[in-house]
Amino acid sequence: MRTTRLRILSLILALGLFVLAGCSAGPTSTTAGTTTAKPAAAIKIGGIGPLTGGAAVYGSSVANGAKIAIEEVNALGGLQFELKFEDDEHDAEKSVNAYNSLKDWGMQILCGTVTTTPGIAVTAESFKDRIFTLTPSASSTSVIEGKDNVFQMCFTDPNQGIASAQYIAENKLGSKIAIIYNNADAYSTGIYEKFISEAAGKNLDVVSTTTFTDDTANDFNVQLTAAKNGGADLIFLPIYYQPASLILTQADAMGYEPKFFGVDGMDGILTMENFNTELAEGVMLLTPFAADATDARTVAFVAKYQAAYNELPNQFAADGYDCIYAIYEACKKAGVTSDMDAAAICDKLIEAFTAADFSIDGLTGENMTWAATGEVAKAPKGMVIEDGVYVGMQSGN
Amino acid sequence: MTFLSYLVSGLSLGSIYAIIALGYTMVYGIAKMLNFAHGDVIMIGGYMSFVATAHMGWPPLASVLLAMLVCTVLGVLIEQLAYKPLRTAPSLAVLITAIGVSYFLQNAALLIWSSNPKSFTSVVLLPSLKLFDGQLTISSVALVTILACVAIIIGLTFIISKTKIGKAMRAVSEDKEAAQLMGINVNQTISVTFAIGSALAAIAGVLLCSAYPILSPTTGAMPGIKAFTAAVFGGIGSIPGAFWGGLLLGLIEIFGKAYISTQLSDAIVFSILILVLLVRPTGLMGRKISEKV
Amino acid sequence: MKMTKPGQKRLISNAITYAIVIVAYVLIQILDGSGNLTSSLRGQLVPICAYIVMAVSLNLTVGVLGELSLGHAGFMSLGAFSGVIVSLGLRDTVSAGPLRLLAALLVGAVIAGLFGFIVGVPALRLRGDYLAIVTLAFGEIIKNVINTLYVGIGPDGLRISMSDQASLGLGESGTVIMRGPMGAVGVDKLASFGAGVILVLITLAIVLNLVHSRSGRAIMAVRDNRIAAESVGISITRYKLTAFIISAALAGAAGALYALNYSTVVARKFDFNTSILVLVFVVLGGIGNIRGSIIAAAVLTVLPELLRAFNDYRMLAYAVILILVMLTSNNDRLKQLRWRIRSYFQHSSRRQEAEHE
Amino acid sequence: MNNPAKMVPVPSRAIIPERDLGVTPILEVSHLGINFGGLNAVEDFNIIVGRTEIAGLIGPNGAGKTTVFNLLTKVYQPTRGAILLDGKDTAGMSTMQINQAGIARTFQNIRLFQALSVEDNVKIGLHNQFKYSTLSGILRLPRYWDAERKAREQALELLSIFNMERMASYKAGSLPYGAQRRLEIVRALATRPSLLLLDEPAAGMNPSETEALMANIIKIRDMFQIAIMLIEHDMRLVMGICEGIAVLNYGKIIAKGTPEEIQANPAVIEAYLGQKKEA
Repeated sequence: MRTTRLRILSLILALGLFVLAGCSAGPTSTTAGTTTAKPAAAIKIGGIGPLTGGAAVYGSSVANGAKIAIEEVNALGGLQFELKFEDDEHDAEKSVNAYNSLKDWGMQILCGTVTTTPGIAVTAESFKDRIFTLTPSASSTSVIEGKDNVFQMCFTDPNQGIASAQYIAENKLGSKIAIIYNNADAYSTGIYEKFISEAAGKNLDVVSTTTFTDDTANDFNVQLTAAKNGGADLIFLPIYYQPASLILTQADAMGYEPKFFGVDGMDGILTMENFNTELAEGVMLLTPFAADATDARTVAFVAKYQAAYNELPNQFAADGYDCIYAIYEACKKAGVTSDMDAAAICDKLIEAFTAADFSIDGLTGENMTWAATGEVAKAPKGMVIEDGVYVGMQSGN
Repeated sequence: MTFLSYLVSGLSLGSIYAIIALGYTMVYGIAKMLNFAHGDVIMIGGYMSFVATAHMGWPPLASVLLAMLVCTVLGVLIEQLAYKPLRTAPSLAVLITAIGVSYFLQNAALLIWSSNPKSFTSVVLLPSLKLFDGQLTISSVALVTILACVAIIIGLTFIISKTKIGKAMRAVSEDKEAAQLMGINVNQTISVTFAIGSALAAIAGVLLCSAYPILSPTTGAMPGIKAFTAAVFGGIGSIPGAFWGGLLLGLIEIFGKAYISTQLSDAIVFSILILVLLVRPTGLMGRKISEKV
Repeated sequence: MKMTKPGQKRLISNAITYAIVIVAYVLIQILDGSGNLTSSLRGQLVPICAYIVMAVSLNLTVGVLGELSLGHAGFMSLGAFSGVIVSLGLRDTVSAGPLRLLAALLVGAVIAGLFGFIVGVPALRLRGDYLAIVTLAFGEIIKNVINTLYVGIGPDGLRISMSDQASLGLGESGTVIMRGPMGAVGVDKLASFGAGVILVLITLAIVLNLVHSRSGRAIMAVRDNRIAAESVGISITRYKLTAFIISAALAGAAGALYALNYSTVVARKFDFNTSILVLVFVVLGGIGNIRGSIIAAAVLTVLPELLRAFNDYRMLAYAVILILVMLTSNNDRLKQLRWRIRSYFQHSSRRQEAEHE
Repeated sequence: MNNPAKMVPVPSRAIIPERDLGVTPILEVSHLGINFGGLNAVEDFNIIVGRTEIAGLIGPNGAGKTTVFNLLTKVYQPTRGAILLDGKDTAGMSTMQINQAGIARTFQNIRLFQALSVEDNVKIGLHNQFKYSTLSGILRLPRYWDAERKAREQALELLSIFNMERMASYKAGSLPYGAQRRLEIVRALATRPSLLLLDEPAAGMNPSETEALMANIIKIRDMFQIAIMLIEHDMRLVMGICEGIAVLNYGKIIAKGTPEEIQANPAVIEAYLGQKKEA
């Protein structure tokens, strides 16, 4: 019995190797969905993010956004790109595996990873291998720290924390503040830590700090009651929109109506299928992207995205889209061609990204520029939800 | 007042755990297997109800019935295809198969409904109950959940103790071979158990998503593990055990968060679980296993 | 007809197990040397070694001791984080990488072994699924607690906090090692395939030698018949604990090896799913079958990577394969068929043997 | 059975073989009792067993014979009474300590280590005879080799009592029923007991196997100079080899004596006949 099982396992292995060999033997590995292939002389861009598991929504969004950008760029007829997007299940090990398998494929530029922890692991490799890396949404500073070839499209977590505290203080949005964050999530904790230290300096009165984890993200009665009993008139939610939607629902059921202030992870709440947007009425957030913005670029992107995927894009999709354009512009500027090797492209792109005159206008910001550290400079937009749509907030400064 | 509000939250969360745990414990009692795919059947139930209300415009109650129907069929199908061929295999082999089924359901849901979370419309449309001049607000979903749980446990107890199929289930759970000799159709009894368990999973799914209205392919995973914990806590195989285990787990979780720490809430829940098991090694209501020497 | 002594048979069987590992190592070195090794496979070598150690050590609990554990990843986590702390703590004093790796593995094993003892104590009172749930609970507690831990090294030694990074009070000179949910960042990649293979071989030696020794027999006696074991003067307590501690310590070493292969490690990695993954290795490889654990761990770690060609259907395919393997390998009719074929071939030799009796 | 031992009376209305006089009896049990939820499974059980005696414990089904064995080996902790082993009180000891103190047993429903080889089963019995630490085992220190070699020799020697050394490499679970019973005896002997308890050693054996078993039980007693106490329904075996016999019914001793005395005892006959009627 045991031996048979082992025999079956070996058979699977052999079959798998056969399939793999068959695929890589083909002229271009145009294997369905996640590969957007173009005829020869395309620059190979690898993408990594979670496509399965609990964080799949972020990876899929980035992949979808990036694919739209690739099609647009290729249609321009100039530089040609080929994108292969691999799943990492939001796990560092799988992410490095995905990275290596992309290397085998011949990746020249990396657009990834989508999430932070895998990002830290993968950028350590891409730094060593000299493959230029632009991450759409891995927002921790550890992703870029000490790696000259790694750049971010999103704000760093500390920046968001500081900006949120400043914004709340300067606009006098609340006097007593409660915070609910995810203490099992790097993104959420990262923002929280900076927020709380900045809040102290700004004399914001934090009356309650409570947490949850992905495993306990169901009942928020305790957290909301703590905020309510502390007399909080504003709840800061440095979390993603899924738990936020639960918090809004439960606060509503409790009859508790403080102001809610979110960060970019909150984006997506309005477009969540079947969500009662009335619950989000008055919610404020700092986000670089709004799916119902009326500028031509956003409108066009949203239309294409909806047509292709039958869903409204969120911030992650926009990040993925912008990443491809940023890479495209930088390649054009630096004169990158598909016959260069990854290391050469890397040097050229670093130079292009950090050049003083390099700036990108994208879905997630106008005039985005990059510091040598890899950090992006763009202005967060303060938004407030009114009648189910984002409205730009009047900034105090 | 806050205490009462926590109590209601705890009971409501606990009731959901209890309903899921009942499914675990019934299947365990009869088939002696841990059906780790149970949590994912819950998720499928949630999606069915969601599709019926949000996409097809069905009334909430009809959507619950649809969810129950689909889950029942699914449960029996899983049992027939994946578990029945392993009736004589070691229990760990069945456990691993159940895990395979769990992966399968999650990833199938991912392909069908995408990874984008859906916001679930509660099937309970009544307004919240306000007591003590509005100092205590009890959501109607919480009330319905608690009532449903009580109704289910009463109904199940009735089925198990009074009906023919209930007697067959008890007989099979005691001794499969003897039951077979007494003319009980063991396979059919196991199928019925799976059907009931899966129908319960559908109800649990709808209630879970109504109380915490968000739905994604991994929705069932964590409640599944928690409910499994609750079932063992109460004494696996014992129906009142699953009920009390579920309720207590919900209460401990909420009170632990409220009065000890929100950061360490899982650590608290599981530490209490270990302590209780040290005092009662076969759970709250589990039968003592004594070996005949 | 001369009968092979059981000792000889065992020796051959063990030799094959070691040989598989060594041959695999040599083969991969040759492939690598000739430039035929894909990056994908090269990247997986160290985690494969770590998972093999995990599977073999879990097999000690599940197969040899006969207790179901659903929290083996918890020990891996303990080993991973204590290993990382040691390797970063020694960064300034010990320059040799292999030495730091060795220290990390040892400390990881000791810490995890200590917790193996702690988990082993309830195991003395609990059986079956009740013990399984305690191990599951243990894994979840470890995950939860490590997620709230902040550890740093200052000039005066290790500092630990459970609130945030700032409260470590490290100032300029200190380094933060663990940052709550962000886990450990900036880990040095000290692990190598060679080190991994050595750890696998050591693990094999420990487990195989243990199984074929007095203590191993006592552990198996406890598994097969607790009352009979007691009746021949075997201490159940002692041998259950021995098995738990050794199993946990090996998992700790595997965790340290794993963690030092990536620049970051988080507590979330070592959750229930990872425990289950390792359990799948053990069951598919055959409960109690050490060689099977090795092969299953290697194949099932590589399998999802091979399935990348299936794109969106990758994990679905993985699930289907898992179910099918379990169904076919446990199918009664297939088993009978196999048995008949085998007995047909062995018939003649059996008869000869019988005549000699 | 060839030359029946002369049995002499000792205090507490018991008898032991004359040759065992002058030394402390191996087992002295007084007022032993246990109740399970109000039911007195064994009550006021008294017995004395001589150092080299072969004693029998008989009685109808459900009389509490196996319970007595379980009490002696502390599988159950007695509610009342004292058990002196070699003159020393065994109160508070565990099953494991009882074995180390000198009592070994077999089981009515065979409890072998099914998945292990015959040799390993015996070696497990030798657990406390050839000791070395877990670490020496893992590191294969000289102590390991030395002890393992001795253990193997000893195991084969013990197996040879029943001519089973050829089966050393077989899986215990694959042995025929009779051989499994014999292996259990060998495993128990391996722990070097001074008192061996055999629970229905002849169950399931055919007459010729039983015959051989009888000879072997005597052989074992003579070889190791130990006391043997056995539970058995096969009266030919009991009457053939037991020197002193105690009869148990409803948890109480109803008769004690030599085989001849027991055979003539009306209470015993009634207990058995009564039981036959019920059946």
